[in-house]
Amino acid sequence: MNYTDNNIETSYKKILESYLNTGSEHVLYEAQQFTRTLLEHKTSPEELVSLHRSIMDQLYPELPDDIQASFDFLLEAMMGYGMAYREHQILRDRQQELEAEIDVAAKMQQTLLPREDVSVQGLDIGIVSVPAKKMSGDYYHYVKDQFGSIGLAIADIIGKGVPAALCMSMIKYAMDSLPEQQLNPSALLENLNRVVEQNVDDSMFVTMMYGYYNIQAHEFTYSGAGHEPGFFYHAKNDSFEDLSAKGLVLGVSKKATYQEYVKQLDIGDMVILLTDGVTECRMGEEFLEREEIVDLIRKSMHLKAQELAENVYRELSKLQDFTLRDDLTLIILRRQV
Amino acid sequence: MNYTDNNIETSYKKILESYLNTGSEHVLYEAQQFTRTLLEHKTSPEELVSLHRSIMDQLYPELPDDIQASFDFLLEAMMGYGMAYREHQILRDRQQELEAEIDVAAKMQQTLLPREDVSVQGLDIGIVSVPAKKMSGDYYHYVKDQFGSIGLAIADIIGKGVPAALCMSMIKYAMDSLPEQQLNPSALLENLNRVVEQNVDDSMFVTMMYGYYNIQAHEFTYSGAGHEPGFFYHAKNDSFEDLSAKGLVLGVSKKATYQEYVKQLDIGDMVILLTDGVTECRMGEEFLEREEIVDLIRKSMHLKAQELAENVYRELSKLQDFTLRDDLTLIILRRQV
Amino acid sequence: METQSCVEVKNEWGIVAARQAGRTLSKELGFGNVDQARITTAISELARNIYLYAQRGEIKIEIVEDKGKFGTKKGIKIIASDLGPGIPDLRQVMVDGFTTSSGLGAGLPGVKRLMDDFNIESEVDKGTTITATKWLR
Amino acid sequence: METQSCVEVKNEWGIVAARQAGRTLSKELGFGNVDQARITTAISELARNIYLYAQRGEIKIEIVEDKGKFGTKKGIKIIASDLGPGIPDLRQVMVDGFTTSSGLGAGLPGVKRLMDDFNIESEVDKGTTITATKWLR
Ligand SMILES: [Mn+2]
Ligand SMILES: [Mn+2]
Ligand SMILES: [Mn+2]
Ligand SMILES: [Mn+2]
Repeated sequence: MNYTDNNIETSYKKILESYLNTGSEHVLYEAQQFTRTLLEHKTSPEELVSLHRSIMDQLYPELPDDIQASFDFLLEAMMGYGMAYREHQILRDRQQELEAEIDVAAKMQQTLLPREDVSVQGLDIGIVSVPAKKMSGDYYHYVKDQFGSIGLAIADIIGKGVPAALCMSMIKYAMDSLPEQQLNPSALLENLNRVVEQNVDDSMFVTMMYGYYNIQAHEFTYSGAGHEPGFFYHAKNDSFEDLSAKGLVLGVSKKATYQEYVKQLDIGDMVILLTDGVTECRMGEEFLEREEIVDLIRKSMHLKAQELAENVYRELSKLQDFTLRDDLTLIILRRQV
Repeated sequence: MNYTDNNIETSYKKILESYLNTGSEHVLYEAQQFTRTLLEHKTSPEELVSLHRSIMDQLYPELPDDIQASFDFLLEAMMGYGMAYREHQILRDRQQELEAEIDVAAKMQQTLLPREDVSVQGLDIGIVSVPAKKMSGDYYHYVKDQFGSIGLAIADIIGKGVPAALCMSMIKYAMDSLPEQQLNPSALLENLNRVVEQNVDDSMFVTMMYGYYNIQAHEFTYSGAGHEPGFFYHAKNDSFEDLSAKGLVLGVSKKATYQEYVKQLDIGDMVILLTDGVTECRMGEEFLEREEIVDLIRKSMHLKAQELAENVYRELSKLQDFTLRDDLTLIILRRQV
Repeated sequence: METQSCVEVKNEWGIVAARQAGRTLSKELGFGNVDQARITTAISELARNIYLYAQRGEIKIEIVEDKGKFGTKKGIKIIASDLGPGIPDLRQVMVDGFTTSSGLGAGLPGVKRLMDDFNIESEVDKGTTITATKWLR
Repeated sequence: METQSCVEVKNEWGIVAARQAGRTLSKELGFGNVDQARITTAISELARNIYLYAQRGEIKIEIVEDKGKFGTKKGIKIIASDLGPGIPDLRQVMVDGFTTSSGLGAGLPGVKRLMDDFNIESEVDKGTTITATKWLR
């Protein structure tokens, strides 16, 4: 079924006539397929009305004047839809362009995240980070030091999409240019706080948790700047507790200071860092409870950290009808030996 | 004229009936106003057809079966437009959201440009920089040194919109973190070239011209990295010449080096730097010639540099039907005394 | 009145049969002509997806009741299922926009908009089941 | 046949009179019913803009000819002018999109799309003149 401009009229006449004769569902199906063609030809809805009117004129030369006039009237009333339809086409072109642009920008943004998989002796690590839209306002970063231990950052820019992405790129360049104390959580946050305070719009804030995992002592030292608490899993008594840290959000006050906390990990213990996109997962009107997140974690806890993280993400995504309301980042560290 | 859901049918009946009685233009005007209301109520075009059919049923209880069936058919054919119409609403909401986001990002981007107006003793300076879309891939920057002389950068990121803006923010942080040789054009470009080469996607390039205006010697020293040539105006013989500099685009080769050029300015002489958004201004199928730019400059040359720059921009914008194809930046330096 | 029907879809005739079943049932239940056309279009799109992407499958259409606080509401429920290749990335197909650009502008988000409730389950290499309901107002 | 008409717009009657003049002229010139409706809608929008933003102004409608390589083409030209406040940022009003979101979806970009040629001149505090032409095919 392929229509050209010339035979659109003929085809419409044939289909309409056949419908008037048979009233069959098959013809109505054909009519909808025909509309696909009209849409491909960018035919406006008022043109469809006009087409209908002229075919009715041909089929019923005796059509009463009033009926004809009623079609004229319908055509006039349809004009507004025609304008909306043409606006739609323009909007779609522009949107396609915008989306293509944001695709490129999102790809650039991906290069700001760590490139290689983390592999640290004796640690099982899993990371999932998914933007709600194409560009993310969540950020994570890790760096291994000369002893094989790692420093780990997780951050959430308040705001989403393009502005958050611009802000995230600033955080990344700022972290890169910080001197060597990168692995000291409280000093790092204090430094970063000054940078954000100076450079970022007052309406924009960043929450962050930064931790250092000492591979010899199996100690996790961390500080937080208003960031969503994570979880700590005790393998011995099979229990979860919140992993929280007091501290002001980055960018609010020049002189904020940050406290350090320490957790000792036994074999099988886990540190779970996350952004509020995980905990504020919403289903309809209700938020998920933190306990429900724990349940999701328990369900896949027998798996490797990466699979565990991915399973939790998949479940959360499904619960939300595949539409994330917020960027979501989940990092799992498990002591293996 | 205000319609509620309940009286839409009554109103349509009244208007249609009045049209069938009088055939007057005034009623058709009313019909279009009525459509506005339907659109505000998000009434779909197939609903309009259904409304029309049911009113015709009421007005003509004796309507032949075939005519009625023809309306059913039209309704079915209109379904595709209904779906496009609903898609349009969703698209518009999403676009509105995207545009709002980009507005915020564009505001953030503006903070990357110099905040104060330049004011340099003995120099008349004018700057216009307008993005083609909301976010710009053009960049300019100036800094005054301890002698009151200024360093001046103009750059064009190949690419537009969001990705170019992300790249531009990197250029800005990179320039900020360069050490003190900021005022030496060739060294500055060589440094910047390394940063771009390392950090930016291979598909992205940056052209730049960097110049240093020595306020004592009235010498303009500059280097260029594949950037669109500017103009130099000799007041003495009232002539324009190209201001060009050989040099590889930033980000292509690690080892690019840049040559320095020097221009001596007499009173009334001008240095004009620009991006290709100025010279590649397109009218329909034709590009503007560089001589035509010169003509535009001549037309407003009697004015202060800022007004001169603004006038040239206004003319170019009008020539292009107020739709810029590319970001446009124009910087004018004129020696006053 | 039949309260249920099941149509096998493996060619365009199956699509038409499913449409017919949906139109008849929705008319009987008392839906207006616009809603009839919407339900039929939704069925048409789902059946067409089966035909195009899974080659064969079935469309079940049934009348359903929901006893709520404010009385019982009736509706029509479409269940489209196939054992085809499944959809690897549900999130992507459910994103509104120009996946549907040319053509009827339908696709799954379009179907979702035509109906009141919509649910999709899909597993790669196992198949897809889509359930969509429209309530009588 | 009249080849020109000029209507003063200062109330809704003026809008209707301008529409009527445009419809008559475009019908006489041989435009089809869809194009007649488009020309009329464009006139309606321009007249409405005058009425809403400049209080008063005029709409001139004339038949024009263009002698090109491939023979002479005829068209209808609308000139809408007012001495109102003018438009400070032409670039902004000509941007497509949701300036036109609710309502008829017209605005100036909508008018531009209804016609073949479109030109706008505006000066703040001096007024606005919009010229738009549609050619007979
Ligand atoms: Mn965020
Ligand atoms: Mn968040
Ligand atoms: Mn550019
Ligand atoms: Mn450019």
